[in-house]
Amino acid sequence: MKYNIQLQIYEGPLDLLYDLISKHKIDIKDISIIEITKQYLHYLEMLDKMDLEITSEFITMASKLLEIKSKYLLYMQRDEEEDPRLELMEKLEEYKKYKLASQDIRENISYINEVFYRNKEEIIIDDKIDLEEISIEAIKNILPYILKVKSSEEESEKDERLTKIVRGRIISVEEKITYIRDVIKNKEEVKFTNIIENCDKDEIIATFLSILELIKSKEIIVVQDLFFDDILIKKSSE
Amino acid sequence: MKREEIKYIIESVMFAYGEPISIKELNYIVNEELSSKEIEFMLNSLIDEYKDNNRGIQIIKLENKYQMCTNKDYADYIKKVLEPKKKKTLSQATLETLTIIAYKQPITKVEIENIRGVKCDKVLQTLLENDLIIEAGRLNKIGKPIIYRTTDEFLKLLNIEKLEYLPPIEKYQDIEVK
Amino acid sequence: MKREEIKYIIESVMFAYGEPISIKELNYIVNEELSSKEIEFMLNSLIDEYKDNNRGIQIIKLENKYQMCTNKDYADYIKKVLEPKKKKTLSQATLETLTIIAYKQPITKVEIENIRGVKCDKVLQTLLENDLIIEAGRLNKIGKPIIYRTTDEFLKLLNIEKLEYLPPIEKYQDIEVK
Repeated sequence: MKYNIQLQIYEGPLDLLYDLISKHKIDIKDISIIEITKQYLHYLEMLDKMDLEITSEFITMASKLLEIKSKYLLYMQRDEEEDPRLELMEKLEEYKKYKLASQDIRENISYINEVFYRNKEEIIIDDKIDLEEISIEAIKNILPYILKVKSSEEESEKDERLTKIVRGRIISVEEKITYIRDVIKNKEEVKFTNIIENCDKDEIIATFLSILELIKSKEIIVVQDLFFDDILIKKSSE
Repeated sequence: MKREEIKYIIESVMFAYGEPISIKELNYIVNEELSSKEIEFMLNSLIDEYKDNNRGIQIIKLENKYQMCTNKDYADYIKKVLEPKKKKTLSQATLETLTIIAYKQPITKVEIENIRGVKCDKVLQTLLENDLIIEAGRLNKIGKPIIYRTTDEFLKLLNIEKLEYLPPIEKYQDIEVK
Repeated sequence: MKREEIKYIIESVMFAYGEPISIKELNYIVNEELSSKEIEFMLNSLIDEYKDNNRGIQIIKLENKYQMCTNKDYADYIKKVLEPKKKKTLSQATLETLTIIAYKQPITKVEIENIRGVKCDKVLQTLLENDLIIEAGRLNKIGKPIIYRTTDEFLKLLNIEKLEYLPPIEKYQDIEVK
């Protein structure tokens, strides 16, 4: 049984580094590269354990940190070279400014309009409509453009969060229900292992949930002879 | 509440609402404890102020409702500003409006205008004349706004039997129709 | 043309146009033979007249443009007739990107990504769709990268008149990380 660990999701490697620095009150101007590298890698490991995909940006930063760390150890012994931490420290300083500024901006945003405006009059160049221009095809073409104006707003933010957590294709149970219905339409029965062939873990979970749904709606019945035996899915005779 | 304030509340409401509005409705919005007579008095004083100074904004009376509009003496200037940069044909504007009505019906003019970002009086007129939409009643709120629906004529034009046969909206991830 | 008349032509034009408009555009519409200074003077006298009387209609300034809107003191009354448009809450990523563009504009995608250390395509899309930024041309270098700027909509979101009213970015330089 896995515990539900709340793992903070970061916007990117700099966001993560920034947070580590602030949590441990490390001075950006004299960053402890050994400590920060250790903690950074530790976080990536946790992500891995949670089965969250780690994006290439995080990995690039990890290798960069290791590189800086090894250069730094050499730098400590000699003294004439440029501090290898410099570039990273500058980047973090720069990122910090905008991160802090964005917090101020967030506080100053007025989320509800207290002021109202007027819509402009629409001026049109001709006086006739051409009914031939109105067709399903034409509607399909303008649909994304028109309705986006209003409603994409709430949606896109939700999307963003989801992709951050899942970072991959989102498989809906509905999709899988349709798929299973299709499969059993033509066959009397089908094995669970057959319908999850080539599926990744998320898809298998979605498939399993959709089977539970279909049992509930009495569209299918399932048979399993022994524990851990293959599950046989049959069309319900009702 | 001071009298001047009432006058300017009326001004702000008429500006933002844009549609014809009755004394009774203004009364409800401003302060129900005042009498209609009092609201009418303040509204008339606003109307006179606009008229006497030949201001850019005027208020006209239509039946028993009032609406804010521009002063017709300045029409030539306004035509200059409304000259659009990107010109739309009536057919394009019609198709846009019709699509919004088709998916969001029943819907009022104000709602359509908020989606399109422009006033739609003319386009709605054209759609009504061509029997592509009908006035399907009125909402029981201020202004008693007319609600619009598409007609069978519209379905015929598209060669479909039911509204459900319109292209599904879920396909476009970003769209949410309530 | 009398001075009062110019003022009221401006009033009618701004009412009909609805969107932000510049002095230069007003100058062109009202009378090209007048100087911009003169137009600006009349516009300011109109703005003061609205403000001093706390009228229902006000004119706000956004960078070098002006727009007619309602007085926020009367918002509660208007809300009885109209739904206020709720602004979207921005995610941290969106907000960070917007902040970087606000301070460093004009700026390209690559420059933003260098500061944030992550890809920003999706976030930029969201900002564009919400009219908070615009594509303001392309840099004349390899790949002709698009440059981004914030919009009037961004100023309205923050309730500020100009970008200069943002706190100076140096302010954040020396803040100890909490």
